[in-house]
Amino acid sequence: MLIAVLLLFALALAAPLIDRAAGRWTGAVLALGPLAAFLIIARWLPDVAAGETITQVHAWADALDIRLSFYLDGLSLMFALLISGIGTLIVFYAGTYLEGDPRRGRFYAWLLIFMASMLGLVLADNIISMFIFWELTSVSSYFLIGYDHHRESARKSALQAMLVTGGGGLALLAGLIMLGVAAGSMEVSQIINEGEVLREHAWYLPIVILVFAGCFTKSAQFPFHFWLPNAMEAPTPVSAYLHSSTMVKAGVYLLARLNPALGATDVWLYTLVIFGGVTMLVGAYLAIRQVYLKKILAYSTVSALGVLVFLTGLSNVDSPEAAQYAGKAFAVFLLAHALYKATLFLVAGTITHETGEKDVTKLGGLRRKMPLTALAAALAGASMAGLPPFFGFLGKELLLDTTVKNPDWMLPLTIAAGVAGFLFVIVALLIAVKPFWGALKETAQHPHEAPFAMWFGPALLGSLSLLFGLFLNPLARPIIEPTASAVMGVPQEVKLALWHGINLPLMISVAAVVLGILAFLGLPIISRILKPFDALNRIGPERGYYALFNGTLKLASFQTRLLQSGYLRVYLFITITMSVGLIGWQILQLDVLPIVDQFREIEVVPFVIENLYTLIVAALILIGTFGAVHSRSRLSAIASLGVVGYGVALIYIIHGAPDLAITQFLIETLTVILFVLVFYHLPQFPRISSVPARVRDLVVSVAAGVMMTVLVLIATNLETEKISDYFAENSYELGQGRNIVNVILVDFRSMDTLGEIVVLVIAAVGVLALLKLKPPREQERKNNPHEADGREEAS
Amino acid sequence: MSSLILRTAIRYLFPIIVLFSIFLLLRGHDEPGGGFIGGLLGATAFALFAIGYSVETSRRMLRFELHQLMGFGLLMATLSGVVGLILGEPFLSSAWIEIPIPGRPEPFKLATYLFFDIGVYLVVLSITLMIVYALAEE
Amino acid sequence: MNWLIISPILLPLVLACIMLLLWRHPVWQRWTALGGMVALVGCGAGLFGVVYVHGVQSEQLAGYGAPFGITFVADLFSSIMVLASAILGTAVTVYSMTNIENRRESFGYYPLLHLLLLGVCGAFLTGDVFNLFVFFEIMLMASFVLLTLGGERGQMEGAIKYVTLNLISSAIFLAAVGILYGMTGTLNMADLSNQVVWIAENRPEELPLLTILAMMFLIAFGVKAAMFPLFFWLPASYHTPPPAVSAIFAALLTKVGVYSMARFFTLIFTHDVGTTHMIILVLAGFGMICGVLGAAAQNEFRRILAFHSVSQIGYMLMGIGLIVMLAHRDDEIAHHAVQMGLAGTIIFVVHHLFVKPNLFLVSGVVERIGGTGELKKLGGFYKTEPLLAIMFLISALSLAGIPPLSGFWAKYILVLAGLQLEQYFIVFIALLTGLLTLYSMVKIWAAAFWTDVPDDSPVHNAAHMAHAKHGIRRMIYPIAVIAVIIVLFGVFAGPIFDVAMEAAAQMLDPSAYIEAVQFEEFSPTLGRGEEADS
Amino acid sequence: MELILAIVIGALYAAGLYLMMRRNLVKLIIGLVLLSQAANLLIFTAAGLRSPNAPLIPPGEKYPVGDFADPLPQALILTAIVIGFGVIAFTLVLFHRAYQSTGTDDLDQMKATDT
Repeated sequence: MLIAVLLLFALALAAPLIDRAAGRWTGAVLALGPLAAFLIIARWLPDVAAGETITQVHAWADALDIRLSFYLDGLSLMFALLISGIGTLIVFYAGTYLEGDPRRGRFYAWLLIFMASMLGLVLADNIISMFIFWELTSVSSYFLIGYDHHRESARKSALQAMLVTGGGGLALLAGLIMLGVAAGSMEVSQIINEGEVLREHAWYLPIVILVFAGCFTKSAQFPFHFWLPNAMEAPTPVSAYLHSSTMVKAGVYLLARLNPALGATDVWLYTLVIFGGVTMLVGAYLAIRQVYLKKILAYSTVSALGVLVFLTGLSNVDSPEAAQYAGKAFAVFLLAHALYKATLFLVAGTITHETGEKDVTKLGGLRRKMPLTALAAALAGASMAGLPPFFGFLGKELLLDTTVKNPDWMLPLTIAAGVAGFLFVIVALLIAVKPFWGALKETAQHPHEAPFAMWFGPALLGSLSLLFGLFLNPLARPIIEPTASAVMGVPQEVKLALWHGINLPLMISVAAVVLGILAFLGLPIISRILKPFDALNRIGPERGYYALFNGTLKLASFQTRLLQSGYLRVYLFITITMSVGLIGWQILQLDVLPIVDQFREIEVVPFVIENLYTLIVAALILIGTFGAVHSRSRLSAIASLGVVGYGVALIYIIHGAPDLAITQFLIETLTVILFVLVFYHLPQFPRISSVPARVRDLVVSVAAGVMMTVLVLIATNLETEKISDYFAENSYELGQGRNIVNVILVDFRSMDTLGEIVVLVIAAVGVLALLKLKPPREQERKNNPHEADGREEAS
Repeated sequence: MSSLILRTAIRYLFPIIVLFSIFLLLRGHDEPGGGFIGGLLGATAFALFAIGYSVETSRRMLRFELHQLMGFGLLMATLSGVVGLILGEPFLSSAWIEIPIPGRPEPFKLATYLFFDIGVYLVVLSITLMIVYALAEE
Repeated sequence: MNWLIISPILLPLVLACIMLLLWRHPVWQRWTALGGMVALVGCGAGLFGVVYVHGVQSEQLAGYGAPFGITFVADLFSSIMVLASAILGTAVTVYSMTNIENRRESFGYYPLLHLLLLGVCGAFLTGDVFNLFVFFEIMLMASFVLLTLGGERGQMEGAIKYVTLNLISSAIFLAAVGILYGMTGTLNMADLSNQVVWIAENRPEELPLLTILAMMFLIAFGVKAAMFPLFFWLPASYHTPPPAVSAIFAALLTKVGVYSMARFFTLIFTHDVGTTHMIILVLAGFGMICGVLGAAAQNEFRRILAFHSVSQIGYMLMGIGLIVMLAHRDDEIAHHAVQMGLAGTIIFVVHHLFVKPNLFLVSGVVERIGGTGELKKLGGFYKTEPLLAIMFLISALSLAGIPPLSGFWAKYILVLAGLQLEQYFIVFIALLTGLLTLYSMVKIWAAAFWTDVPDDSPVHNAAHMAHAKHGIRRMIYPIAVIAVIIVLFGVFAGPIFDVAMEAAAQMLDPSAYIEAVQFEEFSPTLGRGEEADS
Repeated sequence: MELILAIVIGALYAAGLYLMMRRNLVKLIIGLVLLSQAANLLIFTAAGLRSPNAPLIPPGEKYPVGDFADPLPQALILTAIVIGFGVIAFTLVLFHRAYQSTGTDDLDQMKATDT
């Protein structure tokens, strides 16, 4: 299975080159890739139909429990076949659809990356590799949706899809990790047997919520459904692919996949039934409120996803019969929907491609111009509307069977399913009948029958809708049965039949079809009645998305203006406050009384006499410091600085550090000279800080000063053995010198000195560069002050 | 501005300061002093020339380009450490040759740390002058 | 061994000297610099290989034993950092040949680049606290000069903030070293580690003093690492120098801070993880969210990238902060998860060391062709420079943590460790930050790559394009090489994780580090013993 | 004795930090210089003031005689002073150039590179 996935990835990388080489045959050539993948997967169909599962493991990051392992059972087989099968037709179709577009090569690259990721997603056994593919589908769909990236709406929709599904994806990541940790394995094939453990685990609820967050966003469940219709900015082949069998079904896939492990609890059941049910109805309602072909299909997709989630939930009901029906219905509806939805999207694409018109109300009578397309549409439409003997009929029957057989909540659920069925009929008529029947309407382009590549796919898929319905047991059962088994977690025996006798579901079906046709005929009137309710959209979830989006941006710029204000003094204030806070907090944890006590014993007069020199020098330094702070003239501030520096040098002399003292004297002198040289022509200090600012800064700096004083006292108060005796003892013998400080500098710790002169070298290079290397503009202005003035521009 | 007296004084002071700076450099290992202090003092001598005459004169007095002097000094300090490496000791290990001086009981030790300190001296001398010259020309 | 462990500092130092001697020949400096960087990669690889095979290595500079002489220690983390820095340095050197104009080249750009590497590698390898200070200063000074080289007004303004805040941090660092010496009487890191254990056993009443020291080092390294709320210098300055310089800064400067923090808070300050590491964890969380929001508020290519770093530093610190759980749990799972968290930090540091600079390098190409970094005035690069677009995408998506690129693994490991340690809040923030990161990367993509070329763009000017395209290959190739590294990082995530786990194990159990250091027995006699003998 | 120096160090830190938080470039750098003086003095004091005698070995001896000051902090401070000098020299010139290119010494006017 790895080969199938890697093949598609490799093909994606080669696609731009193949596009250049193969010209108009690109679609056909590239379609061989997914076709090969289809065949590779289909090879296992007999085994899976016989109830086996296949596992393959390839090493990746085993220490992290991440493997490229694959797991093939009914569910993954079904999805893999749809992905590669429909993928083949889409690739073929797109070659013609995008004929002459210079971006086609890149388009194929993204499409094939998407296809490979999708295939990897459904085949993966390891949940983290599954997540990796999951994220790749989000990313590659961003580029597919944003194909027409010169349009702002396309960019916006792509971003929206990515943020919504990406956000859910991150929740899912946390959920999957917790799932893996809780189940003790990262492999789906193990996890599905750990249902007992998981349901008892303390993390069960968080896991379920996080998985829901991931799946509902990906599968466009209400209230996250809004990104899906917006994603119709994509070229039609992409829409057909993403929304019939792939991207949006990923969430459904994962829910079904984890159904045996996480299901059978109230929270699982009710959440899925409620969200699925609401989505089913909201989607279908919104679908009939649209006029653009692809928007109608998009909302009907939302609705269909709702149905699938609804059925996943119902497969956990107490009534075993209803649960079994739900599993079967899930499998059948999944397949039926994929077939008819892909067809209808492609038909919609063909219509728009040929006529240049997207608005369904402005289309009509195309059946004569495009008979094959019309036929494909009719087949798929019939399946969608649920007419016998089409496969879609079975899907709808089983859905109704499930709700009818389930004793709890029978009435509301059945009504919901029935209403959804009724709305589906309208949608099917809108897409499959409205553009083709009635009088031919004038359109921007003169329509012709589509080229072979563009009618072949829809026609094939449409026919399959019929064939599967006609040959239920030989054709559909081998795949439906294992799929239902995988969803239920236990092997199922599935018998499929169109005719169940005259029962409630059938009657509801018939009613839905009849009412649907009537409503379709009266649609203009109904639309007028429903129009006022469109205002509700304004308070819909999409508004929430934008509110959140813009709110985040506002918050971002607010906090950034607050923190990164541009005022250095604020930065310093925060930094110093932070330091005083953290260090001071720890000091306050200490018992500093012993230190204070020690100083209480000091007698003033002997102390002063003993430390007279130090005291005098200290006073000198303090005066200098005060002068530096308080002085209003630059020169006296610099002089005060000199006083401080010389004072420090005196301290070094008093305390036995002649080398330090000499160095300090020299450096201080040099520093003062540099100060005078550099700041000679600056203005006087104005007092520009406000009084509160000064008081605030003073408080913080004094606190910092006190803190440092305490720290020094603490450090000097400790009795510690120091390493320095070593230097004294070995200075002459090992270091050959009698000045121990110098021996440390050039021998014991010569690396420090080497580093020190490197700093000096860099500083000198820096000074030179600063003074000699000025931006060309400034240099020019300096050379000819008059000419350059006018040319100065803001950089 | 630069009077004749100043210039004359500088002419006489210059060799004295330079010699004294080298003296400080060499005795640094045993008494207060060393490459850094010596280098600063050496730079003062040349800086005086820049004040009394001009930066150009001072540069000419130096004969070497400052970058090269700086690079050479740093290289010298570094290579004095490499000697240890070549002898199979760790980087910066000191090594020396003893040169017997007739008439003195102790031989003169030509040690790597001397070259290290000379390197420091050259670097300090050149970077100080580089900064001073650049500012003076500004 | 003598040569190998010292080579990452010796090589740049000697080459910098040679380049100073070649001051008037910038073109020769170029090739010297490139040769030096390539050789440095070789040294780094050799060092990594030796450490990987034979374990932690050390060297006592000047031949004096620890704790008296200066120790150089290479463990897995430090040798990985040296190797990664050297690879990036090589890429940036090639890129600089086109990106750095002649006027900058002739004022010592290449020697400065090497001296920056010298400071960085020295900081990775030294095992002495004061020596670390010295290497920090070398790195800082080199970065000051590289930041201001060229003298543009923006550079000056950014540099004032950068210099001032970093000097504050240096002053705190120096004070911390002074107090550390006063309290413990030693400067050697391995010796300090022993001392902390000794104090905990014999004089537990002095442990709070160590916590105070830990806070001082936390602040000092926090500023260098651009930890929340000490990061202001970074967004103010990173976008002002030429992109090559931005790139090398983004790669190395903050990493040294993070590295030092990781080193100190695993080797030395482990006496009260409940306090110290909790603070790190909280600040990491704030950093993540503030940084990414800051990036979302920016509208210029490099400003977005710069602000982003703050949030990624948060991720790196998260792995260190997770050690806090050792104060509450002592089971095997917790120990394994803590190790994994630290491995996550290591992987994140290395990942970021390639990805962020690569984005800066892309921004340089975009600015060169588009004439500006402002997103509003850019466009059309997807169409005109598809290869550049792909390389941007690889880096940007990796930064946003999209699998299977490097960033995903770093994030995944941290999230996994965080969940196992039941630190849900920080995990939530980490994931949310990932989404916002994705947003701001996509924002750059949509504006600079997807939109049409604006009408007033200099792209329409043939003369400008001829100039911009001249030598642009030397800018593209390094980007491509790093992009390949990022992809390979994802492909070989397994082995990389194994190495990172081993590196984390070395850090969490410092005995290997301490054993590698060659201590010297010494009991002070000051010649009195000899006198007594005679 | 340590008490006196500890107070001096505290005062230097306080003054340095206060000056840095002003709006004026020159004050900023004066503050920086005070800060580095304070840090040097802090190392000197925190290491302990053992003796007023310099750590020198008298000629003819192999070890220092009697009490002597701790040589290691002196070596560290020497390195720190020199590094500090390099940094201050560079910073001075940087501020000078910043003044030239912005035309003001008011730090509040230099916020173009932030948000």
